[in-house]
Amino acid sequence: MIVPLSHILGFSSALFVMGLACVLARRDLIMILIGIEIMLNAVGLALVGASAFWQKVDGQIFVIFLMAMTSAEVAISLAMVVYLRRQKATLDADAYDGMKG
Amino acid sequence: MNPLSSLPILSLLIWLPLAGGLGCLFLRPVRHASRWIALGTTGVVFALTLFLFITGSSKNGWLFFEDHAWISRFGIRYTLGMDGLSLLMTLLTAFLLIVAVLISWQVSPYPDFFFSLLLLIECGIMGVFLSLDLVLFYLFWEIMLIPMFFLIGVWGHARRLYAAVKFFLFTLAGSLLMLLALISLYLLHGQQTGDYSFALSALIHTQIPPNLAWWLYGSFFVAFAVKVPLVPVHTWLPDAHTEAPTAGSVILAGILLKTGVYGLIRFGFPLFPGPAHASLPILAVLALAGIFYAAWIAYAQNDAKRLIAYSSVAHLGFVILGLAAWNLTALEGSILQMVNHGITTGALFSMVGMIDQRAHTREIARLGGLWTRVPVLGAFFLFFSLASLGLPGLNNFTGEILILLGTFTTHPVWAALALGGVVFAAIYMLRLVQGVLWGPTKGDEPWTDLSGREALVLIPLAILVLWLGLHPSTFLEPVREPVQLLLQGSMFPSMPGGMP
Amino acid sequence: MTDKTLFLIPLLPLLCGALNVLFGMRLPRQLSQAIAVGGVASSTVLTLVLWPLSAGAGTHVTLFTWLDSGTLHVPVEILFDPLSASMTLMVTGVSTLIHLYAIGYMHRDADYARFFALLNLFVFAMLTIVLADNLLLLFLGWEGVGFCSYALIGFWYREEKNASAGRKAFLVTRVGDVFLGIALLWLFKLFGTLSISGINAGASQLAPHILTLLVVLLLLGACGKSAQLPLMTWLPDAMAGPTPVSALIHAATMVTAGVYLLCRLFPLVSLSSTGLALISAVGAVTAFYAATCALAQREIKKVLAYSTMSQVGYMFLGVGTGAVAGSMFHLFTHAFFKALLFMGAGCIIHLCGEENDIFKMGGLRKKSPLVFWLFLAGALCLAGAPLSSGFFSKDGLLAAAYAHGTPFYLTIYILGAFTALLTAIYTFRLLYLVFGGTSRFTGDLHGLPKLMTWPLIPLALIALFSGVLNLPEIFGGHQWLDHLLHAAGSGESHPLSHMQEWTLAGIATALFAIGWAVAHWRYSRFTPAQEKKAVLFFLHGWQADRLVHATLITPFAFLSRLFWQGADLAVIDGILESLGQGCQSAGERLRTLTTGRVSSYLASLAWGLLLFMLFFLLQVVQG
Amino acid sequence: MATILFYILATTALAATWMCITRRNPVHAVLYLVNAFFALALLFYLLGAPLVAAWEVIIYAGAIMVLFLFIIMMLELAPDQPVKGPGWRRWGPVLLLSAVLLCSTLLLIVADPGGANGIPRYYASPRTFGYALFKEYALAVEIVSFQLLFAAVGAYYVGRSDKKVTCPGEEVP
Repeated sequence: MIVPLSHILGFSSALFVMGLACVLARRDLIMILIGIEIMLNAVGLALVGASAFWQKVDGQIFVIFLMAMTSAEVAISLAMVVYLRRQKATLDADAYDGMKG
Repeated sequence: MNPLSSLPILSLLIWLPLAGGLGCLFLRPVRHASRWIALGTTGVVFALTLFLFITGSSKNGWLFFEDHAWISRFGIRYTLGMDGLSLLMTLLTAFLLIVAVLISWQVSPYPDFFFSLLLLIECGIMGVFLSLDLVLFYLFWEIMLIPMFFLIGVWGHARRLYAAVKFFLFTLAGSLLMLLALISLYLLHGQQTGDYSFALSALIHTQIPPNLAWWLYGSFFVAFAVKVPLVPVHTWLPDAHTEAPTAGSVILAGILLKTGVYGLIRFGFPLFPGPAHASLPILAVLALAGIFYAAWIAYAQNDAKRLIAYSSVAHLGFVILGLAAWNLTALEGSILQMVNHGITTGALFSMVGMIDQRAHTREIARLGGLWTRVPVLGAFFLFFSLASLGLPGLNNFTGEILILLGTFTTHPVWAALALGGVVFAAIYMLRLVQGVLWGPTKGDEPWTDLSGREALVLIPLAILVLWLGLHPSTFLEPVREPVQLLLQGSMFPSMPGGMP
Repeated sequence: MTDKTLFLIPLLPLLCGALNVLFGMRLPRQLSQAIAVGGVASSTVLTLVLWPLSAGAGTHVTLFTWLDSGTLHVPVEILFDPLSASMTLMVTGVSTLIHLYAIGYMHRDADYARFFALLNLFVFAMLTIVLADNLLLLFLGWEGVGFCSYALIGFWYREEKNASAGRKAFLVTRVGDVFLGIALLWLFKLFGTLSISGINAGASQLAPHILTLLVVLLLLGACGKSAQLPLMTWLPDAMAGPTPVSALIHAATMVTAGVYLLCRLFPLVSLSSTGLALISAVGAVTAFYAATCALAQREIKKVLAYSTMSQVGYMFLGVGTGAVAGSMFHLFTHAFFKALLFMGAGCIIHLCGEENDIFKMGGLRKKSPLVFWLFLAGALCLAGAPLSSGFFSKDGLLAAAYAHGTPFYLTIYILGAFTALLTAIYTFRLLYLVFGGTSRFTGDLHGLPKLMTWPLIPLALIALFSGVLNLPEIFGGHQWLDHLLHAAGSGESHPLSHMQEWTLAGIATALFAIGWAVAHWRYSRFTPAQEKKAVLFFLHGWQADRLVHATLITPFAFLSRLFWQGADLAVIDGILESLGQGCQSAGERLRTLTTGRVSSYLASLAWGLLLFMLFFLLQVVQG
Repeated sequence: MATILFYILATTALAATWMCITRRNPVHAVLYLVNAFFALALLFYLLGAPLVAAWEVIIYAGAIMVLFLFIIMMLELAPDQPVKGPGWRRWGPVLLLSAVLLCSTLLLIVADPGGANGIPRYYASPRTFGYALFKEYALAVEIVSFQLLFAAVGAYYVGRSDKKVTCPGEEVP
């Protein structure tokens, strides 16, 4: 036994909020993606902590799935970044408002 | 014993048109295959119903009955049943569908889609007239709607999209209310008895709190009232009828409007006897309003089709009045009048279509003097117009007089007022006749008089007009027992095969 | 020969009419005409052959059940009793002559098949009215004649005016039909049957106020068909039709259907004294009204139309006094002489090359003496010249009114007598203007086909001498018709002394003489008079048309537009469309929420997350 | 010892993440993030998840972040001279929101009494892990593998250079 669960969760939520702040504040598509990665990792940390807390392996397995999904997401989103960069010369997220109602 | 009793004949009536419709689509490459398939299918269906009518019209109870489990998890069953009323309605449907196919013989573009849609409509209408399970009924009720939407929207006249959307929204709004009501009825019945079922025979025994009964009945009523249509939810009708292709108008006026009345008789009244009876005076007021209001508006119309469309509202007012009078004679009159109206208005719409084909206009002011150019067509037009305005000896009179006689015995004032509507009918119909047939001939290019195919459509209709006018008993006897049962408040005679 | 043969009487014309409808245009003209005349003539013969069946209470035959529902049971049944038999004979007989005349009249019209088909159908419908023992069947005939009249008035449909006249006739009579229909519904409710014999038999059990209301309804129905006030405006316009039509429908048969209806239901009608008084009042006022109008008319057929209205008024007057046989007597004589007059008028119009205006005629006596004598025979009957049939029949009705002795009926008598004077005046005015003096006609006289004159000769004889049918005793007659129709019912009889009868006859003769004298003084020499306001007033039928137009038609058309454009399109569709617009504009406004920018979506996502968090926090704080 | 290590690593990860999200140059940000991921991997190991720790290094730090770097470099996203980052107008509300979120989350965590308990020592051997993954979650594995396949196809489809599209800043061969 090393630390209380609340410390792990607190640390994880701090990470998550930082990722969220990054996503919200930055307009660069790359930075938004990086923010998302941070958030996902924060969640992974919480899952591993919970796994240890409950003495069960399932939380860790969830992290594996999380990683797999992340890699899929990153693959697609980076391809999108390349594609978007070709469409317009900028990666400013606000420049892409083609879905404006 | 009926040799057909081993066949699932009711299912056949419903699914045969669907099969024909698919056939039309699959045989697209074959030139003109679709119209022959459509004619063949409707012909077979008509022959079937005619056979049933001849063999079964004198029997009592359910002439045919089918019941299978369908979605047992929700208590939904595939229950079909045919009594005298359904029999008469299916006969009318099958007959008018042949008319619809024949008058759209040279339809373009996409004849295969057109005919398959027509057959799909027949499938839906047959289903509506035969289902005894509320979900099944609702399903067919919506099936009717969609092909009609496309018929109007694709093959219609100038403002077809507006009319199609209007038609669709009106009917859908009503039927969604009905869906809500039937689901809550289902839940209520399930809570009371533990038997979750959509079967009509089960649901009529539900004990509904009076307040809720009014709401549920109201929802059903709105759905049916839109279809009938009653004033003031009738405004989809003139647009839809006017913009629809001829076959569409014939089916709309001839059959679809009757599904509303049929729904009231088959579902509305038996399910909610309390509010239904309490609402009879309201029904009568709406009916009278329809008779006068629509007739009044019909007089102002310039488009022949629109005039006939408004006349439909007025005629259906008579039907509803007979319902509101709630006695044997009036109800029989109502049912007879449904058939009558189907035939007369169907014929009139067909004839306006024929005139439109020749004159390329339906505007009364631009027509005129047709008797000189096409006397045979003119004679038919005059004949059906007279039938429509209720000349004794022709069909509409028998229905109207039964309704009026029945109504007068219980509600003299309603009947007397409605009789005044007869003058209105004469006013607008004679205006139409004068505008189309009499007066100087406009334009001088020669027209061909009635073709063989057109005569084939009109002659049976004319014979029916006379038959219904002179010997309506043929068509009244099958409905006597259902009407009596309805009046007694018991809906179901003994059912072969038993009910779930 | 069974009793069912009776059905052939109406069905033969129907069959022949149907033949002409279906194949008329493909048949040679002669065959088509032969079918038409044959149908009617064979009916006449059949009526004569079957006459014995009408003896006593008559023969009642049922063919099949028309309508059957609940307590309602409507068989197709006819009653061949003296009343209907005599009427049938008159209808078929006059129709046969008119059909023959029509062959001559229509000899140049290409649309003969339609004409004869409709004429035959009309005879069928009229015979249905006459023979029906069931009110619904009677109603079938009633509407049937209405339709045939409509189609025949507008026979020359290429002119909008003719078609409109037909439409007007149909609609105005249909207003009356509505009242008849209400009476019919009510009778069914009261008696549970629509059989005329049944209703007549049970009528005495009804409460007086119901009876009176029923009689009023029946009267209004009869007024529509018989062009009595207030539903009379259609008859003058109906003259737009071919002359045989005017002779058959608008003089001899259809317009008298109302009288016949009241006579048929007389056992019921007679039970309400208020109703009877109303009937005679309507009759007398119409008679007077129409006579004044006839005085000012310029078109020959319109003079005759108004005189028909006036004479039918006499018949109503007679029914109201309870003199059924008298009314029927006048109905018959009138049918004969008015048909004669109309056909004569047809000859005159034909002679003058379709000229209708009597101011442009004159001097025809020398040019066509045969027509003159024929027309004169009819005119004498109409004017009530002593010893002519019209004299006896009209006098009988006035005597019946006089015999009642009450002030009300005396007023009726005086009005009737004054109308008789007017009748003599306008009849001789017509005679003088058409036949007297010198010809004001410009153009050549046309020849007459033989068929247009010789059917008139027997008719003229019948018209002049049909008085013997019901010759009063003071003239040595036996009142044959009175005895024949005794079974049809009659009101309380008020026998007059012979002295009184002679006095009344004398008054009638004097009125005839005065009328002739006035007409002679005014019209024996034609002077084109300037159109005075009063003359115009009478010419336009007391401006009744204008009144109807202003009070009914204009508001109707206005409301029609209002309901359509105002209520239907503007209000109902407007509400629904604004509902749709509301949805659309709400969507427009909501649309701005989707900025299309990722950052704003993410921000809203974060705010949503915050909300969730706060919600959980709240739960923690509370729990 | 492990406890102290945890706090040290946590602080490192937080600091690295902070540096990462405030960098203007994406290359720097990615490098800082790699740093944070290493710290996280160690944390995973401490919490008894050696396999996850290994994959954190291999997949995240090794593969994904390198991919980021490649893309950044390929698109020449790293600015030559320092560019202006988002100003306070943008950071302000974000910081406020983040603070509130963080505070409320922490409050929630503190409010739960179960969280105060320490975590018992735990070690998931690769064998246990493998059994659980391929037995209990076999279906999920299949689904995820499909997803990866779709992602690969999708990435190929999106990323392929369409000759019709004129690409600013890129030469079309």
